[in-house]
Amino acid sequence: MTRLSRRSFLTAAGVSLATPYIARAQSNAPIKVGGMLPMSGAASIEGRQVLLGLQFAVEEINAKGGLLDRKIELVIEDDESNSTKGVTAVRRLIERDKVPFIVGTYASAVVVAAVKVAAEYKVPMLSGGSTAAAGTDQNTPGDPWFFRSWPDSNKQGEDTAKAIVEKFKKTKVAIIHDNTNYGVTLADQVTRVVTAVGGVIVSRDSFNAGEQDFSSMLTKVRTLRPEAVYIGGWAGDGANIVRQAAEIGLRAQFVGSGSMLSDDFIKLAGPASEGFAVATVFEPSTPNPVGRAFADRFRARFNQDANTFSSIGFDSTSIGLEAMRRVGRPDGQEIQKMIRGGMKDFALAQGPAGTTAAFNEKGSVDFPDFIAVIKDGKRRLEV
Amino acid sequence: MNTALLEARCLVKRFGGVTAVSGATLAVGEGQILGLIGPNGSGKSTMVNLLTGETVPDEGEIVFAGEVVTRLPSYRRARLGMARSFQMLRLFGSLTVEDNLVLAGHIRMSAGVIGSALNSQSARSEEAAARTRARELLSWFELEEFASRSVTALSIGQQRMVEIARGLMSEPSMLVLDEPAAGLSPPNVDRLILLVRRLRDEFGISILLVEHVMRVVRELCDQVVVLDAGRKIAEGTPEQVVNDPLVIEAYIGSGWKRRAQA
Amino acid sequence: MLKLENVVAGYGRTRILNGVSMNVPSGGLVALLGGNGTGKSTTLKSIVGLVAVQQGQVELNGNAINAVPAEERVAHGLSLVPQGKEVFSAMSVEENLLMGAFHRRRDRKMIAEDLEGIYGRFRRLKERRRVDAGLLSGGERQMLSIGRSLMARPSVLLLDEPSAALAPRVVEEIAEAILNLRSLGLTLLLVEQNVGMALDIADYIYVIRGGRIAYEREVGSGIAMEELQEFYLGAERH
Amino acid sequence: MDLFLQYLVNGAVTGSTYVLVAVGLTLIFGILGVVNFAHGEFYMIGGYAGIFAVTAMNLPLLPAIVFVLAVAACVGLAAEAILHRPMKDRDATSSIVSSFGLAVALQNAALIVMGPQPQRLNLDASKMPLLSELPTEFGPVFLPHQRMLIPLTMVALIGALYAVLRYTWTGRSLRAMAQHSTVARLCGVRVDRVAMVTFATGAALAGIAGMLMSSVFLVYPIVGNMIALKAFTVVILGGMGNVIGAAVAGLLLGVIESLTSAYVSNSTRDIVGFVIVIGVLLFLPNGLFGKSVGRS
Amino acid sequence: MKMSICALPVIAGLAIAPLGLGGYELSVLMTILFYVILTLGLDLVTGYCGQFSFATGAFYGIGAYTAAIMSRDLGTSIWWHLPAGALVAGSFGLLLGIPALRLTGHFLAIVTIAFQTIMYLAISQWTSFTGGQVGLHVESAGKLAVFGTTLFELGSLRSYYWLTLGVTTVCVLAAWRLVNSRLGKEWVAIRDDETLASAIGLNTTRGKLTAFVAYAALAGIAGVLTAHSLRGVTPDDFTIWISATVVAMMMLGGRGTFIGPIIGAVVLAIVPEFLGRYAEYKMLIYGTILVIGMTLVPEGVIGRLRRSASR
Repeated sequence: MTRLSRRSFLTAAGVSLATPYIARAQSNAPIKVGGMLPMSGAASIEGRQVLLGLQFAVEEINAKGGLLDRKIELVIEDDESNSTKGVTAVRRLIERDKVPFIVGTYASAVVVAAVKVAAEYKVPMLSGGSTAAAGTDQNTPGDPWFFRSWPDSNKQGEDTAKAIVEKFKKTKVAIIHDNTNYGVTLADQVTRVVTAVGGVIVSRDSFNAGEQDFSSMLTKVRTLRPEAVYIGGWAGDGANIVRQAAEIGLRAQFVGSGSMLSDDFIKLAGPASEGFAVATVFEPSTPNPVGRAFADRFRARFNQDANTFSSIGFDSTSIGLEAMRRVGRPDGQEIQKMIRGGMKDFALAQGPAGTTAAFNEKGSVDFPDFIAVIKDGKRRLEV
Repeated sequence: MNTALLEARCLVKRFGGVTAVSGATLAVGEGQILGLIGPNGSGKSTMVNLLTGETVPDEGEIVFAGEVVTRLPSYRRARLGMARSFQMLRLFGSLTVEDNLVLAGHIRMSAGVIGSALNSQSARSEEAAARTRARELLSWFELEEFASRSVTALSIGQQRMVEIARGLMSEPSMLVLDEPAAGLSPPNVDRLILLVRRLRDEFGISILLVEHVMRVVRELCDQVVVLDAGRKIAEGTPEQVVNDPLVIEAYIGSGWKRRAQA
Repeated sequence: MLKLENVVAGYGRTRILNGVSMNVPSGGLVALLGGNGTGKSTTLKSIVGLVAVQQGQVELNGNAINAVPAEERVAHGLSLVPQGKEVFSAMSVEENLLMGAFHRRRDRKMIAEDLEGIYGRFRRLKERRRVDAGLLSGGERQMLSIGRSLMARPSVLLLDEPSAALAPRVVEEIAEAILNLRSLGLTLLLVEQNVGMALDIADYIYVIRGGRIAYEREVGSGIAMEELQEFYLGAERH
Repeated sequence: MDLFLQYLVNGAVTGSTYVLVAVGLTLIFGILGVVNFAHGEFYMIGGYAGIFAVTAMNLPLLPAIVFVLAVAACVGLAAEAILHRPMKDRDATSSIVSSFGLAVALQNAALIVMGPQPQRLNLDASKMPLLSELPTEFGPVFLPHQRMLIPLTMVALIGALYAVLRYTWTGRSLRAMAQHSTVARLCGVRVDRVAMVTFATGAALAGIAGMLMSSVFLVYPIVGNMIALKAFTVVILGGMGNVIGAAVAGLLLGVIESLTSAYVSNSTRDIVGFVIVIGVLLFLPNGLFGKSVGRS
Repeated sequence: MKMSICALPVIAGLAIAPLGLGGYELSVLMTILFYVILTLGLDLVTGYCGQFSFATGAFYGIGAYTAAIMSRDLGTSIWWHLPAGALVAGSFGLLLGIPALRLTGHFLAIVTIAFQTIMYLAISQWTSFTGGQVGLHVESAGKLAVFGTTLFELGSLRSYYWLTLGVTTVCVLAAWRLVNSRLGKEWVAIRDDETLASAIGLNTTRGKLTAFVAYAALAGIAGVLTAHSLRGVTPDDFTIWISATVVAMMMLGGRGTFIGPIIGAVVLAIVPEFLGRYAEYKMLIYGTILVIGMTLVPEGVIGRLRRSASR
């Protein structure tokens, strides 16, 4: 349907520049909601996992008979982690598909570009995985158009730093982070909190995402004898570092960023991942009953465990749909107002028991991250 | 010979361990046609490259039009009035005959490239003047009908003529012709001889002629310099050098009399 | 043995040979003479297949070989000693010689024998067998180049200006070596600018000019100096 | 001082990969004059082929290596048919654009087939016969078996390549072609056959490097980008077409990067090579070791 | 002349397009226009002057970041950014042109790839200056006012589209002028035969440098336009994939022709919109186009048509 109309547009534009007439949606036609995620390129692995959460939320609603007496139809656009593409995709979703809200996207840089456009059209966006503080920091306080139903990277860094010092009782910390904004903000936050509670940062090194050989950097870190090593960056690089550190005999408590939650990390790092700790908002074994129920239903439907990415996609979509139900019509502006203040009673799958969609004025939900530790090749939550 | 327009003194050029030119000296006077000949590998090509500025000599000095040009790049020498043709035909294959000529006229234009890009009045009139001159030269060479054709559509002989016409575009005081008769049919060689002579007579240009076809050398050159193994072994009128035993030996080897007359 | 019939050849649109006809009889030593740029080297290149023959025919032992690729002509018995004493300069003398036998590389025993044969013929190459060919003197290189061609066990050997840019004493040595090759029963085609040397050793000469054979004569049949001088220096015939 | 030695050894390990990739690249350039921008993809394909051989086919190490060699050599032959054969009579720039296109196509094909997630080859070197008996500590220097495998393989393969080039007919014909293609043809060497051997060899070396490195590091679709750029750096430093130069320059670049990472800052290690290469191209176009071998 | 007659209805059609089209369609059209500028620029340096460059993405990014950083630090508007972007990118073009004076073919290609990589690493790592991976925010383009009368608000998509169309038209005209001027002819001369160009007195140093500067400046302008259109910049929009895409566009259309690369840009920029869920094959298709194109039609589609027409 969407592809067909797109094609007819281009033909029309090429031949006569006539405006293609689009029939107004009839009252019993499905309500379209937007999803924008990286479906190709390097981030598509995460994008596809988030997508499962989106699809699951929509499926469940439709199974209950839909919303406002209409079915929900999910329209997905691929942003390729590219801002130009992302902006075009947002315009397409809003103009052609008239979506009242968009769940997306994963790359924070694309979020920053896309939200500006969405806000102009008065259509709110709910994060599809973007955790960097930059996404919510650009919101006008009190009137956010980008919502993230979990804490930003600053909070994640802070929680991780607290865990290092208070839970693991390590005070000599080495930091290794990639040069992405995500890695840098996490490193900054860990540095700030660790020093604030009396710890020492013995070294801070950065690397380019995708770099392969860390041996010399780790050799140098080893001589500083840190008690804990914090790694901020993507899962592949983190696994590489943890494994290479084990090879050269660098023994310490390794702690990583939330992105290293994936099972791929355990697979890539191998036995070296034992004892590795990471801050997280969701695990299938979560003590949060809402989250646990979601994990069970998800498992029954897809025959695989839900993970952080699917829970994020699920929560963002559920919030959008519930806000639309409460508003009573697919109106972006009204939905934004509802999400902003009217959802404080809506329970989330993420976070500790009792976490609700209580967005702060910047558009973020605050709750303490869990700390998960890898034992016997499985993540275990330690609350 | 009156004053020399081009003078090369004691040029030496080595490539790795091989000395291609060792201590060669020559002078081309105003309005003179000087022939440069020598057997294969005698250093003629290197000599031409040194004189036109494609390579820089290891030793020696080159003076052209009263300036020391030993280390000047070739485009600077072209601006001082030196134009050349190439042994292997060289033309801009993707341009028309006329554009090939007009390009060579660029160095005589005063409007800068910016003016040209902005299409200023002076640039336009200069461009028009260059096109007129190009057409004139082409008609001089009886090639005007080909002006807007691609150079690749021309025969070898015609391309040779375009090359020489291109040389004249920049109003040079000196023309270096590197084997202009190579690949030409005998009637075309006759035409070439006539043309080069007229060039000198009508334009008053000095010519350095590197040539294998001895007929061309004998008919055109006032003076001939013979190179062998990078050295000058003889200099004089064509008649003199052709009968010089050193030259004969360089060309056809020693001991030939013994067997041939036996 | 080797026969050219009206061969027309050149590079792209530039024609160098305008119909060359020659005959090199079996066991003969024929010299092809001519000034610069007359088409001598192109003739050799069209024989070995480095230049495509546009018209006419190159025949070896009565068979047309126009369509045989250059790489395979050596196996047909044609070997060229190229101009400029070309050797594989970063390979040892012995490796250079072995490369000559590349087309019959399975023939190990014969190759070893032939190698000794070459060393016997050119003593200096034996002394320097492990030296990189790039370090040889001009004369030694020329010998190596000839030796490499002999390793191919050719029936027709083509030599492109073997005397160029060599000292007169070395030229004599090379001339001697070429004469000795006749004892192997080889058919030889020698391209030369050095008329003296050619007349000293060849039985028959061709003179090429403007891509055509302009003169041919048996050596010893009274070749006049003036005739030859004209081809080289353009002296008018009186 | 002890640390310095460790850094040198670390550098030599990465440098060994650069050598394996760069030697093939320089061979292809030296002999055929083709600048192969798709060389990094041979490395990538070698990595995936290794994972396939070990994980899906359950092959032991040596057969797995043979499998990777075969796959990479086939890819090399295909690349020759695309990048060299149709371009023989054109100027060098055609193969530049074409190989650039091939690199883009292969990377994206891998992205679609293998997915973007990094993968690792589970190859436990400490359980290998012979290798496992070697010590891992050499005075102050520590070198785990997994890493030791890389320089050892490099030395073995480059040694084998050297022996082949030196003592076999095929090897001699390759060198002859690089030094003087016309004379080589006159000796009966076939250009098309040499081209196939060259591409297959170059690809096989890069493929093996990819396989070994994906047991130490990771393999992902665009992994070849950086490794190809490093290999180009090495080829230019060593002199285009110079095999020995590439071997020395490869180790050198590995060590320079290691020392940069240790003593300057880790994030500049990738830039340092490029800066050197631009400098070398501007001031020493024949590479650090003078004359370039084999271009005639 | 013929060219401008053909171009007029196209430009007129594009100018009235916003009256009938929505934001998405305009976004697509704008993307096409950006690629037209980029491809045309590359054609100047590679197609006309014969110097290979795989660094288009870098110059594109330099232009975009010039706009973003000026907007952040100086609070200037797009009217300042356009010339500044051209100037800054042009200066970097001059810098990259210097190696081109000594290197040709593959060496130059490698240097441009190294340059592209270094620029990308620098942009994505110099977080304090460039904002790192998340990039920078760019203020909306402002308004165009004459004598205090606001003609249009550039913040609106439609006005911005007109601005983009106007700037693109100016760029195309400038490029057309350049290739038909003395300088353009000198570029072709350098491409055909550099030795000969020098022998007839052309300053090939100046020729190559100007080609690089013109190329980089055009890419810089495209960068400024993109930055304002996205109202932000991020490093990942200026990767080597952009360079690859632009090379493919130029090669497909026909390097060294004027209209060819424009057509190549239009076609390859529109194709992904049709690919729908097959969009992930986009780069695979571009790569394959480069390989097949170089093998079968090395002179590009328009180049081939022109050649067979001239026969």
